[in-house]
Amino acid sequence: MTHLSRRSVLGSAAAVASTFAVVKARAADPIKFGASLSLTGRFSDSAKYVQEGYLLWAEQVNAKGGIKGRPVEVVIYDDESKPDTGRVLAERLLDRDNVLAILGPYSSPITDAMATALERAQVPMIGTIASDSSIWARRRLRWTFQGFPSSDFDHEGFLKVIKEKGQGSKKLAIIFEEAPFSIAAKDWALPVAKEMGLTVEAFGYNPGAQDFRSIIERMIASGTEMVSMGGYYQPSIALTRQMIERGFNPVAFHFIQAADGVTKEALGAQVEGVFGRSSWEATIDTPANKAFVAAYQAKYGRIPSYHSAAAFAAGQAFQGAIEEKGADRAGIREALASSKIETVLGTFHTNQRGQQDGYHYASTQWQGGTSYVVSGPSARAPLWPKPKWS
Amino acid sequence: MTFPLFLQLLTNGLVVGALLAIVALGVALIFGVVRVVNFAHGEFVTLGAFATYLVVTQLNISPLLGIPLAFVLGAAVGAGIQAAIVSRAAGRPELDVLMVTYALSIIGLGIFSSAFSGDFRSYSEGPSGIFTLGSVVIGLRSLTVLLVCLIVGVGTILVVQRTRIGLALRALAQSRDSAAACGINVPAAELFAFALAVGLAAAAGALVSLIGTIHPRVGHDLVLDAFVVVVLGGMGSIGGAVLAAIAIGIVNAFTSFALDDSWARILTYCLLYATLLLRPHGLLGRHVGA
Amino acid sequence: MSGILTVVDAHKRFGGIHAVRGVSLALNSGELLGLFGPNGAGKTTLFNMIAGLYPPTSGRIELASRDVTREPAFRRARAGIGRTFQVCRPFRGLTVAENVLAAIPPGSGVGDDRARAREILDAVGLLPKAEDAAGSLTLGMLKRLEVARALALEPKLLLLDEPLAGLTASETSDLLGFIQGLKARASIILVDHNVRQSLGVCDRAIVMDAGAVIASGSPDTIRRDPGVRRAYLGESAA
Amino acid sequence: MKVERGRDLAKITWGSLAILACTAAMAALPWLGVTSYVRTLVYYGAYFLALGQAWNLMSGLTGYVSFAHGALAGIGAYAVVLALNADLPMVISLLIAAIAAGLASLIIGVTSLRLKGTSFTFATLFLQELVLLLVRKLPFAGGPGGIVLEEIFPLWLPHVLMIAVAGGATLLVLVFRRSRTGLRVLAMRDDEAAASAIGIDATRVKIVLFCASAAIAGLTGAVHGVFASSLFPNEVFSIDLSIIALAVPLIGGAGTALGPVLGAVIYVGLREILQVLAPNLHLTIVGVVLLLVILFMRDGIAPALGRLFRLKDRRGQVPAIAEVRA
Repeated sequence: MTHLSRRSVLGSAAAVASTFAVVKARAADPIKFGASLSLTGRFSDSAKYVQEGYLLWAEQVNAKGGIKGRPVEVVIYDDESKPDTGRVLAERLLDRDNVLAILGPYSSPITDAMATALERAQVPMIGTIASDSSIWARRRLRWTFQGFPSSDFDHEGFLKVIKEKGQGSKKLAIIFEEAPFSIAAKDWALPVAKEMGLTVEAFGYNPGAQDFRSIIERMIASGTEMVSMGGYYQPSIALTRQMIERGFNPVAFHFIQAADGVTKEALGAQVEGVFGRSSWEATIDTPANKAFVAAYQAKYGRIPSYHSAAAFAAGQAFQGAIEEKGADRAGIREALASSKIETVLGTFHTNQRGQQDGYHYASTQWQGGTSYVVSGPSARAPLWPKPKWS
Repeated sequence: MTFPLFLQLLTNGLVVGALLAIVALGVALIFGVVRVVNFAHGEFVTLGAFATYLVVTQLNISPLLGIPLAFVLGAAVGAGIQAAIVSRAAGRPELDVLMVTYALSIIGLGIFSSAFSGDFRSYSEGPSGIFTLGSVVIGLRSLTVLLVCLIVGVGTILVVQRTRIGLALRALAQSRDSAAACGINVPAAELFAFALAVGLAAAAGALVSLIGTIHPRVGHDLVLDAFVVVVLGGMGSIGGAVLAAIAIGIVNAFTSFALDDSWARILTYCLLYATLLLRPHGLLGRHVGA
Repeated sequence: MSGILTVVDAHKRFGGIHAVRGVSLALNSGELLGLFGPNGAGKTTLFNMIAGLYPPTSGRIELASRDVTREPAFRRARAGIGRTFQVCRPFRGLTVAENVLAAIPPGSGVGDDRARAREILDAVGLLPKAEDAAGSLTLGMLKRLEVARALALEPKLLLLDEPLAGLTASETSDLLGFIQGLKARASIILVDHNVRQSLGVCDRAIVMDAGAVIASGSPDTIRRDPGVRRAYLGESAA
Repeated sequence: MKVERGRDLAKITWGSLAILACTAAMAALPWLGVTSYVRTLVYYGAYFLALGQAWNLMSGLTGYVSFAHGALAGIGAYAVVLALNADLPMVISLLIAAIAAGLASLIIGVTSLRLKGTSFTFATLFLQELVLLLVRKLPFAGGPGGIVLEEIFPLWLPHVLMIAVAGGATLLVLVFRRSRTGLRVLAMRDDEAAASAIGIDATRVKIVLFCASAAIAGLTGAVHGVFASSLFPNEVFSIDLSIIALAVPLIGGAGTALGPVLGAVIYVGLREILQVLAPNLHLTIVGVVLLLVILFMRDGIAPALGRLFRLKDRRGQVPAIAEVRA
């Protein structure tokens, strides 16, 4: 359990590095990118991984001579996980730091808040960790693009596994948080599941909920066989623990955050057989991805999380756009809106609303203490049914 | 609804209610005796949760031992804060005292956020397994929480109702001037009440860490419910707060089952406003003069 | 002369209001001192300074030759100053017995303390009400309860703040008799805004007006004092 | 007495003129060629000031602490976006927002203002949570996904509006606290029983004040809704805004007209500086500043400065009633 000390040491190291990158601004007319990240507050932990990804990307680009011969610089501020601060920082990055484009913040509400300012100023942004595609559904954003697999497809991988492996299990429960991304994912999954011939029930819960016991009783009462939880990490863990405590053993259990390494710490041996979904895996066998993982490990001494990979990919997408259309905002926008750009997450491509449709989630499952990809070619066979809680 | 289901929901609600009761008991104690709405109470819950997390993961100590450790730590920190900060605002207008604990809450939240980041933590050490009684299933962790809450809660109520110190606290809650005139050491009694209440909060934090996840806002979220319960129980009434906590825990288990937890909360708040309007001294309270 | 209480040149200012202007007094053991004056004369302020609710702005207060000027109220109570309040402040939510018990210094054991509380309640005639909630008592009983609470401290000095206010005629004479009986247990200062009512039971009296002492001496001296008459005539004219 | 009134009148007049001049200057910023970063800072300063003054009008003057001003502003924001999306004109929409927040405040006011300050504080604390839960359940309010303003207005519009609201609220507090009713309210804060004795219907005064204060909060939230143009319930109804609403006047000087102005400047400045120097400690430091001000300056920085520079005025004043009671 070195989790804590390791994390905090690295956190401060990253903070130093970001200051350094600002100070080190080279004379040779750098291309400046700005980012507002939630280094404190609710999202601080994951935001630090994003920061690491941005910094690594800038370092790598500069080591190879920059983009079209110009070095890259990333200016990062802390938005304290607050959208209002994000708005001020957007202006600060544009005005004081003269950045060319914005690398996205951590959470969806802050992405949305900054997007409003950027629509006015006509500055491109990639929503790095913005899996929540409702930001683009609720209004037309011309300058902000989704740089992460869309949350609409959160349950997709699990449904595919059921289709292949279901073996007659019919009763599915989808649990969703009363938050836009989770509702959208549920709304996407319900008709698909019905078409598969499943009986589906959906249970909503209040954001911040700790107590899922009543939902569990309802699932037991209605004879639920399979559970797919579409909420955040913390409620997912709470739900899992309460299912274990109640002795409720579904045939298959999926929660969208399950592939995170910390899940194993939280659940111990009980994690066996739990399905998850993954936007990115360190094991993906492409030269670009291998190079990224190796570089990250060399710099930070551990396997990168998907946050860092997505951050790195956002940098790559900008790089591709600039290489294609030049270092001006309108050009970048055009490239992000129409081109296909290869990144460590896959092929960056957006639909007409700016939503990501190039990246996809893979389905994962914990087997023998490791989270493996269990969908697609060359994947491991899923474990079905899930072993009972021990 | 079948009878086994009824019993199961009742048990589930009891676990949630018992934990809430321990937190609310502290809030009510501080409000009754020290006349302070302790907005920082949640941060002390968080303190207990993180302290337990640290001793469990760093020192490999059982989380069960973490509960008394958290209590002692909380009592010490509470005594320090009461002596050094809160007592300074004694006798000042309500707004000032309120803001002192509120500022403490912000400071605590800030410290936890920067020291531990927003991470959700948890540990798998400690009791695990299931206990079955007839048709009712309860996890050993939840059972632990229930038992500890019972012991701690009854213990605290006995101290307050049956001992001379408890008598001093109850007297102080009724009239400050009279208590002083009776030779009751008012600052010391307030210190004791504050330390005891914060100790309870930290112990509750240790219990939260056992059945939930640990993060900087864990206590903050819980204490809002505790405030609801304290109002429903008649502000400052310890017994009222405990009863209201258990009642709310159970009622929420059933309303969450029948509707969902959002509606359960909405109904709770509606009940709260109705109580303020119709029975400002609590659901069970009589009018108790100043 | 065995002095129980000595107050030397006590002043109290609340911001711009000079509520007590240089009052000195001395009280001997076993003495019953009356403290009279119209409303706003500074009696209660003086009282509160002696009891320790707040310190004097300047001056000195000694209890049995010990300087208690800066000591908090609870410590003075333990040192032997028992008091009642002008407006009764019982612990309403507690039982009558618990009210008294709260003031008994924690001693040999809970059982003994309870027995002692019942003894005191018996002395003030409240024993039948021992297990009732204090909030349910009548005003006359509440006054007795406050006295009982003060007696529980085994005080050297009893401060009775307008104990007669609001009582019926028969309750008044009962209580006055009772107070006279208390002289055996402690020295007493009795505050009343009505001179005539209780002057008779006093050994000595002081009359205050506008924060200062305007007369002091035996009850007879007070009765004859022209200043006192004027102050009271003024009061009744107003 | 006459002289007193005269001096008061002069103070009010000069104060009002100063406020109007500042308001005009700040409102003109979009056309003076300052960077949009500075404009944004000024906007947020005005936003926090307007909220702070709304809070000040109720809590600063009566001593009844409200935690609902963030939620009231949120109600205003929702109302204005819904109204504008229904093609109502801007002025009407803003008015609807103010009225909506005022009505919401009545729920709290009627249930808890008869009671002691603590009940009121609790009632306001829970409003936040209740409104958030309800908004997430109401389809016309967009549910958990929130709502978006269909038309994006040019930035100068919310800028000018917000500064006007902030200036107007400051002016209102300045004039009101020196009015007859205002003085009575201040007397009530110090001793409610005494104030009732001189014939103030304390409950009614408090309800009316709270309603007015809520309307200003609603208006402030509405203007910010136009500025932000995209509302998420979890963000709009978060406790953070309520904290700002009370921190700004408390740091500067609650119950005074100019204290919150200083408070807003300090708050925005502190936030910007800490952003660079100690981003991790921002929340902690705001808490510490708040704590120190309450413990050692009692009524905020502005009055403390005032005492420092005008010691003479202080002497011979009638004491605060709280002191007499102590």
